[in-house]
Amino acid sequence: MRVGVVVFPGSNCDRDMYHVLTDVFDLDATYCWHEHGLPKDVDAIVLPGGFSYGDRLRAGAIAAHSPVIADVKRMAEASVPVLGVCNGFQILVEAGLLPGALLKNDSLSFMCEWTELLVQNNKTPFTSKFSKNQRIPIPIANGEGRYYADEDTLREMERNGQIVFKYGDRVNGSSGMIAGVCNPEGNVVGMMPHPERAAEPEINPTGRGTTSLMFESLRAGAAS
Amino acid sequence: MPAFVVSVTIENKPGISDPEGDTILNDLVLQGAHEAVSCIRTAKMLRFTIEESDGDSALARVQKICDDLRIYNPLVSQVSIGVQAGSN
Amino acid sequence: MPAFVVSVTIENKPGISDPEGDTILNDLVLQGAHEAVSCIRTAKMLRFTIEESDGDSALARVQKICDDLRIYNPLVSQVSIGVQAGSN
Amino acid sequence: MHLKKLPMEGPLVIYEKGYDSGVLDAGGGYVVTAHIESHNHPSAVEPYGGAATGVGGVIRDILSAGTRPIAILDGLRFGDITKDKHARWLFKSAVSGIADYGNCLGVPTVGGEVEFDACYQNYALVDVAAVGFGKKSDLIRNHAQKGDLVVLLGGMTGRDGVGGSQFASDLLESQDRSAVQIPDPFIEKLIIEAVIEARRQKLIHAMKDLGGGGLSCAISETADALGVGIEMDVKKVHTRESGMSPEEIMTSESQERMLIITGSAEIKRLQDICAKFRISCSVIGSVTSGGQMRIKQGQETLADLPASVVANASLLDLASKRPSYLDELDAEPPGPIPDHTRTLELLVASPNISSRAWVYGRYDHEVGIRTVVRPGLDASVLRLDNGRYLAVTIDASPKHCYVDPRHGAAGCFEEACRNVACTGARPAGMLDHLQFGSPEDPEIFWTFLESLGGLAEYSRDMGIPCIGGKVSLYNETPAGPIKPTPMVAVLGLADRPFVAQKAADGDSLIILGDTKDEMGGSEYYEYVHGIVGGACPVVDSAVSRKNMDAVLDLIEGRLVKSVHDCSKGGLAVAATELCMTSEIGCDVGLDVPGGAPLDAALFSESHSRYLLVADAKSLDSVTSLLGKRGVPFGMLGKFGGSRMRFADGKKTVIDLSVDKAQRAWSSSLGDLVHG
Ligand SMILES: Nc1ncnc2c1ncn2[C@@H]1O[C@H](COP(=O)(O)OP(=O)(O)O)[C@@H](O)[C@H]1O
Repeated sequence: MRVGVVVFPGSNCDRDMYHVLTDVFDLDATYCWHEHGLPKDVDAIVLPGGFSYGDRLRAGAIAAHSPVIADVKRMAEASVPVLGVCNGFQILVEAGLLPGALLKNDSLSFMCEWTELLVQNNKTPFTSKFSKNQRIPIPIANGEGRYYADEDTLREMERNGQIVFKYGDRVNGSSGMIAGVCNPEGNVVGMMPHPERAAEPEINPTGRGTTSLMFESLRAGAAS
Repeated sequence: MPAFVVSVTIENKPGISDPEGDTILNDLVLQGAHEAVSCIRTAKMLRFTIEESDGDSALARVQKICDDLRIYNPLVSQVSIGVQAGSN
Repeated sequence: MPAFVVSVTIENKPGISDPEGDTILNDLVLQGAHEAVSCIRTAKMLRFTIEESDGDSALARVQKICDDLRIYNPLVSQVSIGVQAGSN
Repeated sequence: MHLKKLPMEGPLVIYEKGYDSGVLDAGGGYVVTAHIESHNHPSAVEPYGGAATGVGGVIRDILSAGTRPIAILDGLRFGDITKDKHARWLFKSAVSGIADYGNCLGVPTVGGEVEFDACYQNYALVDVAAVGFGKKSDLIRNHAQKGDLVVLLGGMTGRDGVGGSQFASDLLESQDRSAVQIPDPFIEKLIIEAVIEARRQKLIHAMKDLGGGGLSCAISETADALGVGIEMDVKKVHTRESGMSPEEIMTSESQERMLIITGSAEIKRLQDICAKFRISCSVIGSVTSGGQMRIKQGQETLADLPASVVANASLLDLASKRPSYLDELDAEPPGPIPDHTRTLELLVASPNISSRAWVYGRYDHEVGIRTVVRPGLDASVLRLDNGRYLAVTIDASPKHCYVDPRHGAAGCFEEACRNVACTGARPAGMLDHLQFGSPEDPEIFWTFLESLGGLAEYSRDMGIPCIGGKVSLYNETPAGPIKPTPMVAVLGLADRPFVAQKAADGDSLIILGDTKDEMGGSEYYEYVHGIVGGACPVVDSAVSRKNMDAVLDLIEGRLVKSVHDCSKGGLAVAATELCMTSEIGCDVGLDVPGGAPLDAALFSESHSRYLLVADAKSLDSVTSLLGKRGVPFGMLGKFGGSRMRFADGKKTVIDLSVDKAQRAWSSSLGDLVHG
């Protein structure tokens, strides 16, 4: 399986994601600079975290207009799995590939800490190996991570199974404690926490490596 | 063509909370002494310097830029646009 | 006492750069072929709702709050304060 | 120069001409680079921008060696935040500045320290150390030959920072208002990626970041270090504002700029890289033979002088005299305290001891996925690509240095080494940053020389070379000079990471090292009693080495579950910290080696001490190893229950719920800031 890791000016988790995909999960990954089109042969796309364009205007707002986004949209429509992590999630939301908005955290500050997620939807290409309501330890690192959608949208998302992850605790004031969502089709997933930071025992202080099931889900999808 | 300064003020819609405004307010209220303040809302402002034939077209052009480029997120924000100054 | 809405606009002083405005101009607006725009400057706005006997005192009170609480750093930023609306 | 006193050589130290950062051989063909800088004067007036640009500058020093920055540490000092609103604003803004800059770059801020002291009233010390990592073969071997091109890369040159260098050495009253720098971490991030790509393509002959003194310093220092001349044209410099004079262009301290020397065969590829990242890249001049620095404006020559003249201004030999304040310090020890429980509670929640989570929670300390040991413990540990581990920490102890500059400085160096040793890493190199008031005052210059002497002696005794450093003088507040504040960063290497485990029911608490009645400059004296004076802790290098070796061997054999250093607040605070992080109580007997009386046993900050946690099955091995080494140690007690109890013989002197201590410890800094 070949995974395209999209790089924007200011992306800063691209190398971490690449390392985890290739060195830890033995997938074939390739960096894709935002000004070029995506290679035809990628089977999945990851938009990694960071501060594209320095988070200016709003996190993700400028990158959402990058040339690469047209390709991401096209491939998303063709059912290619797309994962946006942190800034990648913000970009997907700004580009209209996912519903809602990401606002400043309640605390008004950047927050870097470990938290726990509850898996709500285990039917996406990135969550198929989880069981429903499984608790997974994972870190967050963001300043604009408070997910927001209005009541009607939330109800509809709930109905469609578009809520993928909720926080186990009140972390940043997000609507319905939402940490990650997907499109109605389920192939485009966005999440604020960083799975690539929880995938190796050595840097995971909780001693529980269940978060790596995200990458194993992706790999299993490719094999089937 | 003359240049105009068009200001764009972006703020959260009334129903959407503004934790930053709340925090500044609560810090004030906690400091005591300023109970006369009942609410603080924050906004972001962008000032565009733009060349256009006249103020109205400058305004219309900036409005279009804001909509096209999603300078504000219509889901959560509202925007007010005004011509601040013109020159030639 | 009547309530007033006092708006405080904080922006970098003229000689001081504004990287956010530059990025919005260069990486968003100019990429979108809007060459009529020659400059974008950003500012932050706070809207205070405050009860005071009249507009002038509301304005003076808000100015004092901003100075006391270091809502802006006078070394870098300039501030303009105006009464936006009064009500009762 | 006085700084020559510091031993700069060692088996792992790699020296290259023209480097701003120190280089250590990390093994397996890899190197670690490190540097420390401060941005004190600007931070005192514009804490957000000052602190942020401080991060930017030191990151570019790491980059100029050709290594990728992998970690940031920050050392922060402000006035008394319990009383001083302005200090609170300075603190909050400086932390935001560092967070916004470092987080955006994607370089993790993995550690640091914070201290509040009235001597920094209306002032701030903002130190930033950065660490880089790369292949030895990728280090930039600074060289240049006639005809090479001189390129200015990065952000535009503006009027910001004009007059900055002078600003740094002036008193604050005469601040130059134009010396405000607006940080732009986004451009810095682009510079990092562009420079690393250019290095990968081998396009860089020599490189230097633009810091204090702007172009004029960077050009003269580069020419001087490489033994060449440089001719440049101010008209070729990309300016942000029109009408800048040549002087303004040459001295502008606009941030986020690098000077690169490349060849005419490589320039096109360098320009392509800069175009990709949309940063400006101007060829401003060329390398000439001979050592002249020639500044032109178009055809007209504005200056033509030997580069060495500009580059080598040195610290003069100034008069020094033992300060008279030393004779006026409080001499009387305090009387007995009625309530030790209350005192411990007070200390745990005090601004200088309480949890720093409010600070490091704002910093992305995990990006780069190297962080094996996170901030919150003694030192942070990063994994390296060669399979080894790097431990890093920074420390300063101005309260000790004030009462005794020599032993205070050596002590803070030893404390940093202890922090590193607690993670199982052996100290491999140090960086120092000497921060003092005006050196023209002979009394201050004396404290400078004493501190330097203390650092040099410990460095020599321990064989830990100084790989870099910096001097920051004229740190004066309206109320007078700051306390002597030498700061030390220590880097250690380990083959295996040691990640502390929580203490569990039945585990033993052991103290290693002698506790002495050395309360001068302690938090107990100053925070609890308001006493400034007394004898500060003294380091004995032989003891220091012996104790450290014992700890490293215990860790190597995995005989202990965790090791924590005893420092601020003494044994009482260190033991409480262990209990709080393990969420368990402990019964502690105060029969400590060294023969200190009760209050000192609890609160003395004697050096070379470690607390060890051992489970029942390794306890015998631990005590026998310690016995064999002949290091002093004491069995303090066992973990269990939910309370901290300290007993003096049969008498319980402290009885405190761990939960309660934990709540006070973890929330008090945030509460103070939000006032
Ligand atoms: N300004 C800061 N930035 C980042 N981390 C910090 C800062 N201040 C303290 N820390 C972290 O908090 C922990 C405790 O700090 P400190 O009390 O200074 O420890 P010690 O006494 O062991 O040196 C350390 O892990 C340190 O790295």
